Amino acid sequence: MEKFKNNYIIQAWLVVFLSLCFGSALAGVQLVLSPKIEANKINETLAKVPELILGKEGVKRLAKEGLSLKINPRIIQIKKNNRIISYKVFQAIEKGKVSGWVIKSSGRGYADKIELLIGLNPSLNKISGLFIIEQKETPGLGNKIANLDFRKQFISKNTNTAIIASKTGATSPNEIDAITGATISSRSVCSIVNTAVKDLRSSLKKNQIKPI
Amino acid sequence: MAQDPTSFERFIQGIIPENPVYRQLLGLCPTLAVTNNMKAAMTMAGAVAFVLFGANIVISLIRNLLKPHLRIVIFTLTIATFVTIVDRFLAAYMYSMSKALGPYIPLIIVNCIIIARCEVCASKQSVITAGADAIGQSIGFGLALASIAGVREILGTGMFFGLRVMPLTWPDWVIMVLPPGAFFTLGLLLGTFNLIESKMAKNKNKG
Amino acid sequence: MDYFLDIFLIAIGAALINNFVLYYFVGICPFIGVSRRIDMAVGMGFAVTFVITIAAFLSWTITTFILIPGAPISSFIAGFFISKAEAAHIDLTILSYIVYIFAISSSVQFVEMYVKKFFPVLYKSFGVFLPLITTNCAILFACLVIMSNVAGVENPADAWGLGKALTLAFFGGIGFTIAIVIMSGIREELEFCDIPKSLEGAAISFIVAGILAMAFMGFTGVDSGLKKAMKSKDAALSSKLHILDSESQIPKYLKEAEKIEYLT
Amino acid sequence: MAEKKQEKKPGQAETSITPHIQVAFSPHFSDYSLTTQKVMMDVLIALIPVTGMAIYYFRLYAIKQILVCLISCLIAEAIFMKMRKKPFSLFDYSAAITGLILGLSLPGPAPWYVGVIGSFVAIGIGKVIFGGLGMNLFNPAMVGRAFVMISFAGVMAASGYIDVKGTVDAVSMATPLNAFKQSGTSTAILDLFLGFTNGSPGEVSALACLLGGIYLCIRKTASWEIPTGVIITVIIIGGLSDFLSPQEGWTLFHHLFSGALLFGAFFIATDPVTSPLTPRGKFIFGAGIGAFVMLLRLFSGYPEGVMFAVLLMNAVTPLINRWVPHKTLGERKKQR
Repeated sequence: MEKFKNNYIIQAWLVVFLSLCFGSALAGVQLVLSPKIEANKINETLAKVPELILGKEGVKRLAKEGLSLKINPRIIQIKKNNRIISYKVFQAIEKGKVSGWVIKSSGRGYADKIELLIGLNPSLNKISGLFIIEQKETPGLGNKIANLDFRKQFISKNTNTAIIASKTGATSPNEIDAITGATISSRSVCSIVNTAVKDLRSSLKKNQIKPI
Repeated sequence: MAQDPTSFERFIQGIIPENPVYRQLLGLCPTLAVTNNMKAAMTMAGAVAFVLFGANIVISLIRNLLKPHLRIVIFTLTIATFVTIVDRFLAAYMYSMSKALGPYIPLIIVNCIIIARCEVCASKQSVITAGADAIGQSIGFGLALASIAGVREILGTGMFFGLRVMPLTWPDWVIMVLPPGAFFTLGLLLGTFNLIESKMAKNKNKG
Repeated sequence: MDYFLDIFLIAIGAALINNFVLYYFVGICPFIGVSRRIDMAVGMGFAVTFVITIAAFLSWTITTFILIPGAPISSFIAGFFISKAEAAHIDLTILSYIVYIFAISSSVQFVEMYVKKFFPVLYKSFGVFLPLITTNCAILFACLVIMSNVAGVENPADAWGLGKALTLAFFGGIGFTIAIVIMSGIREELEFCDIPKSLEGAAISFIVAGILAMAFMGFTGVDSGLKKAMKSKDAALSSKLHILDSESQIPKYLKEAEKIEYLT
Repeated sequence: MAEKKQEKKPGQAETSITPHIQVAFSPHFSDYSLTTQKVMMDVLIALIPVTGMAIYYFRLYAIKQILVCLISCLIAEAIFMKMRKKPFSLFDYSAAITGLILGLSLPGPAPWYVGVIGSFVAIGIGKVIFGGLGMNLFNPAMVGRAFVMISFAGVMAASGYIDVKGTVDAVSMATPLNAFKQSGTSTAILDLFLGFTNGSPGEVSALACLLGGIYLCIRKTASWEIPTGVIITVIIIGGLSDFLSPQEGWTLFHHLFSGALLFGAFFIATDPVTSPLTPRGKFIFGAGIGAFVMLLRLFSGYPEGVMFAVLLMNAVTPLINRWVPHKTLGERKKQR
């Protein structure tokens, strides 16, 4: 009897019992909430797609006409420097025609990773929108990259030439104004955009999914 | 057991006399990390309140079954479960906030406030007292977070709960929303708290 | 080469730029509480570094092989009960917090026993801190960062390997040691200062920590700078290679290649 | 610790507290006949060439900035000392020096509140909180400057130095370090040496800094080991980086004469209270500053690193004091 009482397993019956209870509680939580979390993750990017391609006006028009945009998400992998890089790309289809692309990309900023969405026109040579999903740049300086004033400079820039952030004010068509005091953050955004577009343009053009 | 504080005493103690942040210096990591704006601070306070309440109730319910050498394991297991639930809940219903708080929600597991309350109160007293204690401590923690976050958000961005309270010409003290500002604010507020307290103690002695 | 550069940057980032204590605020309790004497601070720092590395090893292994969807062990076991295709989707990440905290506490226990038995001298110098470490947020924080870099990445190729995970943990511990040793030196000096009564103790420590955090902010961007300095020569070459295999219809990039600083 | 506090009555004069401090903190004044006042007077004299150059070159900008900082430092000192119920120590000139150095190190066109906030933080958090003169652990002026530098980066860093509307020519160009870091243009060495370039009013002229600094070293108010340490390290690291990856138009001399390096080495780092006690410790302190300055200049996002370097080395000063003399950690234990 004494031996039985001192057995570790018996002593720990409460731990085992609680583990079972909590385990089933967590399984329940997982079952109920995980579809919602997944949906949140997808919606975070998906919800931005129409505006990035069509602009605010375009979205209003779409809503007015009662049309909807069909969005094909897919992952494209390219090989670069012997490393496989994968991008999430959204192809938007309106009335059976490709109306644009959105690329999700990320790169190093001044402080931490910058994650952004780039909207492109159907022939992939003009930027139709830019949205910063995540950034941790210096508040008051670098975090202005998320502001509309900075982002809208990218709209309708030609992607044939790399976009350059200019400290002294944009002069040529492929230049944008860098944020005062946050040149590095501004340049990071440009370089993320440039790299992503450069990496994907040809492969997207080559193997487009046929619009259904 | 006779001298153990009653439910009401526990509740009151948590708010000011035994404030988790200013008096016990517990739970400092979220106190500093998420207080650069009020919204994040209040979400954090809510999450901590939920975990604290849940853990206190469960521990109090099973307090007679606890074995001394296994109690920490059970505390940790309970707390970790509640934290996981709160983390998933935030991810499902407040996705952007859960992203902003990042690792600081799971870090509630090692938040000393909760394990200390389980040890000091819940594992010894009845469910009602444990619940009252959890609520009192949560209010105290929430008030502490609010005081720090209020100062930091107003000075750092000129806003309060995302609404502008300072004139537009207010130059944002960016440092206040960055790590150094957190340390300065907590240090100075702690000093102020001590000062007020010592003055009150003096008055009491005189009277 | 890229791999070692990444490792190097993770190390610098964890130890200096995003110092665990002064930037992420983890491990504040010992930072404020224990750091009264330099030798104690050194002991505490080493103990944390030691445990953090072991915990990181455990959590990386568990995450990679058991917790993430499609992890080999969990899908193998589940394969006995459900179809192989379904088994590959088993996602146990909801258990990660519980698993980590137990991994940490058991590694603390294990380290304590091991050190006590085989290195009594070492045990004397930092053994007393070991039980305290279980609730040190720095260790759980390191595990969480590793998890987000293993399970939270969109591109499986970007997931951290064991080397990166251990580097982050070890240098995070070193960063903690640096901060706590500097702080203890200052606190010894503070004994001679005439601090206002209400600010004595923790309050003045926070203010000093604020000044330290301010000083450490000078390091922001050092990693980008180093990366730029070390990569500038390779960058031109590699982008040329890339242009070759992807149709040469955008010749202008060749000229711009050197200006692109942060390759994903 | 608590007993020590109680010995001091609130009304006690500053002078009677001083001996207690000097035991712990002031063996750095190798000549004990020097009083605090004399030392501070020396520093003020040494700052004359720098201030003169600043006023000559930046005119109103420099005068405005210096005055704002001076006055607010004195007011802050008066307020905070009163709050601590200590005698107001205006006449030891220490607050004035903090104000002057802060004013000289802020960009001329920076708005008034930058100077005011910087001064209050410098005196409040940097000095009085630790017990006032002689007990501060960090250089007050640099604490204040770091605070405003991080807070108001928009009007301080890079663009803070350029005043587009400026009528004075000097402030309408980028600082040499910035110009180089951002667009790769370099400034002529002679201009850097004499000070015909943009920057903080105090730092532009290497010549003025050298003049004042050498005066300080000769008077033994500042210990020569610190600036020597700084300069030697910068020469070594600068030379090495020059050798390994030569950058067009930017040489070792640019590193030496540009930015706040000399100003920092002679006037900021040499603050006797916040630097180590022994000569060897001082040299290590200086070398550390030099190394951090170069690390931050070459790699960090900030164009200049003197301020951060000084704060970092201030922080490790207690450790240098402890480990550099002859004692090691192990030996100390045996003594007990």
